[in-house]
Amino acid sequence: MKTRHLPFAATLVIFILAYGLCYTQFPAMLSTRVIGNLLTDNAFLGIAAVGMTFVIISGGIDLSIGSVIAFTGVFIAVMLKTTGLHPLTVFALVLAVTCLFGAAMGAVIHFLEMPPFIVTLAGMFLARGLAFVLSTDSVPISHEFYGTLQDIFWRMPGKGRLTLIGGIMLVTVGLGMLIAHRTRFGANVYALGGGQATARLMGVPIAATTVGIYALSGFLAGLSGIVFSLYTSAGYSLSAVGVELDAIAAVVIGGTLLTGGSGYIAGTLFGVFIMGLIQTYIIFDGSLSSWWTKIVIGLLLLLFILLQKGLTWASSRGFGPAHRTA
Amino acid sequence: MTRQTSLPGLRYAPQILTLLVVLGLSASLFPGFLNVEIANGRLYGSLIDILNRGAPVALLAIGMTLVIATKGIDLSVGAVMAICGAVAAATVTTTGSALQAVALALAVGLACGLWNGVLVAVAGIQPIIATLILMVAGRGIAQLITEGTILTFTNESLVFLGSGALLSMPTPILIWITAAALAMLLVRRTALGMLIEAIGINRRASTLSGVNSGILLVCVYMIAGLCAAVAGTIAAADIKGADANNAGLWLELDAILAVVIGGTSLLGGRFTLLGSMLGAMIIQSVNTSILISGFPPEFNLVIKALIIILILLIQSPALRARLKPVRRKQGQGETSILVKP
Amino acid sequence: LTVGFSQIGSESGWRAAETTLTKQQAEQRGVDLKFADAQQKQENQIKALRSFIAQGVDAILIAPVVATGWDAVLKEAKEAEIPVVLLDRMVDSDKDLYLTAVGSDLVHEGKVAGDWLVAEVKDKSCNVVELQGTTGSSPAIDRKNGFEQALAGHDNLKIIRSQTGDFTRTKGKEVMESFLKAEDGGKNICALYAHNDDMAVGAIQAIKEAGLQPGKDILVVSIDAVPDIFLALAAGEANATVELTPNMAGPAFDALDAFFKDGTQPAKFIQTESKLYTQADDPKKIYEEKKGLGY
Amino acid sequence: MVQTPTHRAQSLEASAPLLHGLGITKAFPGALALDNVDFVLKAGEVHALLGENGAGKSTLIKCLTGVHRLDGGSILLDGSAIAPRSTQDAQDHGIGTVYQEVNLLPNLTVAENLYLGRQPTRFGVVDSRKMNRDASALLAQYDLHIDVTEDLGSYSVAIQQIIAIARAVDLSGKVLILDEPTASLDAHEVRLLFDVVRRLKARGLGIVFISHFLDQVFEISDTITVLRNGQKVGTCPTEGLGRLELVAMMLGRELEEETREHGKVHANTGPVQFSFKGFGRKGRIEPFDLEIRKGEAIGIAGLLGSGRTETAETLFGIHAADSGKAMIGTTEVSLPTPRSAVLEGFGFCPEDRKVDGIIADLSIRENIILALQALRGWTKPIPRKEQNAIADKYIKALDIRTTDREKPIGQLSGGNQQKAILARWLATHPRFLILDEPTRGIDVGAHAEIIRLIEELCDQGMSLLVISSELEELTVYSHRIIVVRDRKHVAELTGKEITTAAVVDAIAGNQPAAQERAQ
Ligand SMILES: Nc1ncnc2c1ncn2[C@@H]1O[C@H](COP(=O)(O)OP(=O)(O)OP(=O)(O)O)[C@@H](O)[C@H]1O
Ligand SMILES: Nc1ncnc2c1ncn2[C@@H]1O[C@H](COP(=O)(O)OP(=O)(O)OP(=O)(O)O)[C@@H](O)[C@H]1O
Ligand SMILES: [Mg+2]
Ligand SMILES: [Mg+2]
Repeated sequence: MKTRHLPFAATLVIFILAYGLCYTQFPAMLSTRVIGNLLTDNAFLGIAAVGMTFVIISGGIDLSIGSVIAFTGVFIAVMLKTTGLHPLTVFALVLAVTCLFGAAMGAVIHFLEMPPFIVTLAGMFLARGLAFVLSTDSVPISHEFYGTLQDIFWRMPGKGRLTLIGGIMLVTVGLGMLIAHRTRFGANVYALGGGQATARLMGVPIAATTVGIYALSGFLAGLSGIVFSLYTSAGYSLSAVGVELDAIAAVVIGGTLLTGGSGYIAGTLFGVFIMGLIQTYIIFDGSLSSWWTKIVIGLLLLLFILLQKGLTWASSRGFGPAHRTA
Repeated sequence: MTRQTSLPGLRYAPQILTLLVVLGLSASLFPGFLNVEIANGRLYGSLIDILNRGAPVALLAIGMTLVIATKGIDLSVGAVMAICGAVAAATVTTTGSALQAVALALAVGLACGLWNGVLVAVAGIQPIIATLILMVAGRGIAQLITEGTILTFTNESLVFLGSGALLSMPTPILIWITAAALAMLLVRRTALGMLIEAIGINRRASTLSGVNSGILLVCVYMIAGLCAAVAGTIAAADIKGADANNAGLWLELDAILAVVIGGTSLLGGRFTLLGSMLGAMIIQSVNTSILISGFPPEFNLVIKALIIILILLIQSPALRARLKPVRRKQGQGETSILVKP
Repeated sequence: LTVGFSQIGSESGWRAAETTLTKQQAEQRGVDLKFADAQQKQENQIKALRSFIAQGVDAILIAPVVATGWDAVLKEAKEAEIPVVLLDRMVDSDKDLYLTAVGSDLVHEGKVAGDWLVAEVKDKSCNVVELQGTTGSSPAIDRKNGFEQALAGHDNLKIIRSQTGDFTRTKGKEVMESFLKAEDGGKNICALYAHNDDMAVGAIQAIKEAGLQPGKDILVVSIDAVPDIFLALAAGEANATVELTPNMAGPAFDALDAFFKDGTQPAKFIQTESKLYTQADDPKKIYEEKKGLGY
Repeated sequence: MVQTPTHRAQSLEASAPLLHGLGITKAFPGALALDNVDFVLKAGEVHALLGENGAGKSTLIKCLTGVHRLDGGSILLDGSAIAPRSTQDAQDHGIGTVYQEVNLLPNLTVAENLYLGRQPTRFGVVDSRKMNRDASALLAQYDLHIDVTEDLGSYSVAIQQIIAIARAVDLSGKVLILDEPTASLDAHEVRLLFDVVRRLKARGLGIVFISHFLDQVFEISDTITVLRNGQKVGTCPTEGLGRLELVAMMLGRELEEETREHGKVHANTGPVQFSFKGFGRKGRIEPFDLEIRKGEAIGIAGLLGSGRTETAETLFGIHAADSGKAMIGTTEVSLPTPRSAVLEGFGFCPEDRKVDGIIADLSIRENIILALQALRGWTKPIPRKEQNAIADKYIKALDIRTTDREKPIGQLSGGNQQKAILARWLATHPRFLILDEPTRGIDVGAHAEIIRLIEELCDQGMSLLVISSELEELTVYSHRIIVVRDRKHVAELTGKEITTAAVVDAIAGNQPAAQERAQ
């Protein structure tokens, strides 16, 4: 195994161990129901986190995704209510909008040399603000096409369901892996994260790549918003608050370095699963007060990150002479 | 990166200009905006409100500036505010001593900073994640102390910190200005400032030069914790109660914004506390102006976002370079090739 | 009996009291309560419901954070034959999908507050400022609507400023300060309507600091009836509050007990009383009663 | 324009230029880096670009390849004007470049580095198998057989340098530019590189070669252009040009010829000041014994990756020793961190100045006083006046070329950065100074100065440990040379034994040359 695979392997090992531990305490955790829930309930987070992985690998950050998810939901709901457009048309429209929104942020980041943290923070305010302007009330979606989509699922043995949105997440992760590891764009993303100045000297098209990365993240946030609206059949301007932080945590637990340049999309998937597992465990336990819930989530997060670091560190020592740490 | 040789006044020109524009805009929308008078033995007016309401963000921005200078970030300051407010309220209701309450709150703030600093400097966890942990758990801890309620208190001395006035100047204003002045003295009259900048730009090289970067990092996070503790105490004193759920909620973002608007780069290194204070005041002016403008609240965020974007555009060196082709020779575009890691 | 309870979060004292009371009620009845805090997020509530179903609880209580978006998961609960009881807020799903809803009518609360104000000022002209709840939240929308309904047709009452105070004391105080500045030092304001008591308490401080007398120079009416507002009522600094009882779980457990005993179908909406309290109601005593409830 | 010492310059203009820079001008804030420089590269020639540190060589390259925007002048390729706006642009024009300091991405695999932006694809998907095969084949031409699917960062600077060269060569259809490619290569690798360069030259490429090693310049180049202070001094054919004449062109003055005896005749017999017993760290360097006398200069020689840097890093507490003990005089000390070493009076100029040395955004002044300030502690700031005095003193003493001391150090040329780091340590007046490759990337003039400085420091009683790949230089100032091989200290040469040949033998492991240590 290569050193670069270590963080991912560590995440995988931790997930399996943690799941095993949960199982010994609550045998019901191993039902297909819980597995199906893990996929369905975290679908929107998983999709958004894939976009976040690209951004973070490139050395940036995107704080706007939670707001974009909310905006997407409200946009879809309002459009379906006020116009006679078919949901698919609206989906295409909203994806175009969020993709452009991301691209615009990328352009500002690159051409005006502004830090991504701040640009996407402004994007975060803007997207949620626009959602408010569209509608402060939560708008239900009652189009029958939504019912059709929601009824697509594969019933696993044991009553668990693999739903459409769970499937969309898995496909997104698959495509994300393909783009990250098997395209020139993907290589350029890693190059950017390895050092922008160097990447420039090596002839990487910095502008196009930066804009592309944030456009992709915007697109996936839009897709995540669509999935979220399928999940809740509504658009609500206050939904998905703080999803960006969950996504960042998932990406980091998945073994991607926030400094950029290294990470795996597949790791992010398991990072999302670990986040989902923490929540499921807390709910199964059911004895924690509101505040202990927060504290325990924080501590488990810390535990996973330390474990991840520890495992990576311990096994990298087994790999011959010290590697340069840049 | 502003050259140090340029005039200090010129250095803050973009920030001062922005502040004046925001204030001017509000004044034109609302004529009484600039009036300041004395009522009830204290200064009274929208400008005073800005200074007063801006206290928490200004205080947080002091610590945040130093943290950002080390190439870090502290997302937990909002939660630390809540914890320290809760500690102060709980102490004052049980012991009745404001002094004890404040002392304990500050100690807890330092402890929170220590925790963050150890995670960052010793455990080597990236700052954004290390402090995210306390951001999530901290509010829980605060609620644990208050048990989810708003812990109200009536102790006059403690309340004085939030809504009292000294020489007709509201106390929060005096506190944040004093804190900022002390911080500036601390970093610029000692070598702390330069060492912080050094580890922010190249921690490895600084360590190799004998700088005790680990301890320094921990200290910086502790300063951030201390500032958050002061802010938290003021916020609790202001409403005579510790609101664990909402005190300092999302204020970390405002503080970061203040630092960036003030001219400190998120990439670490050169920092300016004075700039951050101006940044905090700019943000508070925007907030106060929105409140006083009378727009429906659903537009608040859009307006704020647009103003922020505008401010950042005004301050973007790249844009300025692009707009002034004559001076492009001296543009900073290319320097990044050498300067960036 | 194992019951799952999905609470929105702990964003306010009122919410904490509701949690405390629910736990108390469960304990009294020997119910094993699985508590899940959603940290203000609908997605977490949906996750919690799904986990409850996977775990096979006997019944589910939920205080939904928002009205929309529950169809799918409620259907799942129905398929799994787990009765669901809604607490304190409604959902706009099909009524078949849940057993019953216990709560107050948010619009009605606003209306009670408005009616009181209308009666109080009689024919005098009165400029009202409004402190809204969190933008987009259903209490903010409904309480605003109800209040406006009560004011309709009374042209002497006018809402001149309305901003969000995010349901918090700090923001309530800050926004009130700006209202006072904007309206001639407050001389232009005759009454304040706050969507919850916390904002009212913050605003009262602002009014005092501006040198005015809350409760006299500016009338204060708000909603929730948390203990602290009774202190203000007692001090003559607030004028009226509309109670939203935090004991939603009592009626809910009653309904569940009846349902499990002999399949009695309860009414689809069990409305709690929206009682109006004023300075005349011995606020000191009520404060003492309410103090221990975990507000 | 400028006085050209040779008269044959004109005859060179005969054949049509391949790459022609006309009146290239580039200004940085506070410095005119290039002033109206003409540069002509012909097909099939190796054109050396020479000059002191900070003369503007790298800047000229960056101007020609689209990294910097020109402030004046124009560029012709094959007679038609081009205006490359990015490196990518230049690459598309067939100009491949190796920039000074390795500029590759440590987080990508070797193969990805080689083919970034031009990966072989099938149906839009990168064909990694083919890419890896191609990469292995490409590197085999340089006698480099490594796992191309490993991260580049896990290889040493030298290997990275070869990879960078391989990439640039593979990219260049018409022009190949090499900015100090040999700075971190040893003789064998230089040979391989020159073979490749000759092959490309035969194919009709134009090659620009920048180096401070004059021997290499004379060996490989056909034409030489010399820059000084951003101005072109002249262009002339290498043949017939005298070494002294060339140095004079570069420096603008004569460098007094110094004949030096090789090796110190007398081994240093001063009192032992530092002694390390069984000092080592698992996985980095085998335990070694080392005694250093007052005023002694110890040289460390070895091949790339042999463990020289590791020795230094262990001594300085960067990777603290896990065995053995360290004594200063007669007291035992522990060196767990660099700080503890600094407090004991150690100093360390690292090999990789970009990563380990400079604090790029801080001024030259701050960089120079940094270690001294750290030593004194943050509560005792050095007064600004004293800072200025210290900085000025060393800027003058080490001849750091800068317009003012407040300039960010990142804007200095590589060689001048090296001198500033040296100044940082001299300012602390260390008792024991470790220099890892102190002359890498330093021009001839400064090179001589640094050697003189090392000798001077010894005379003042400072103990030195110097790591250098330039054996010639090492033999000049070392009282003792320790040879490192495979992370082990294997041999030691003292006094008269020190000759370049002997060191080479010891490095290669030829027993008779020096008494192998019993291990
Ligand atoms: N980005 C920059 N900003 C400001 N000044 C710069 C910048 N890059 C280079 N300079 C200045 O331009 C001059 C030429 O530098 P350059 O790097 O071209 O020198 P060089 O000839 O390559 O030297 P060396 O042999 O040390 O590599 C120097 O004085 C340097 O300080
Ligand atoms: N051929 C190689 N293959 C793989 N890794 C290598 C190779 N050579 C060196 N390295 C790695 O590079 C790291 C740096 O070694 P380094 O080159 O600094 O050693 P050195 O003896 O100081 O030589 P130099 O100072 O000339 O570079 C070593 O830790 C080693 O792991
Ligand atoms: Mg150079
Ligand atoms: Mg080395």
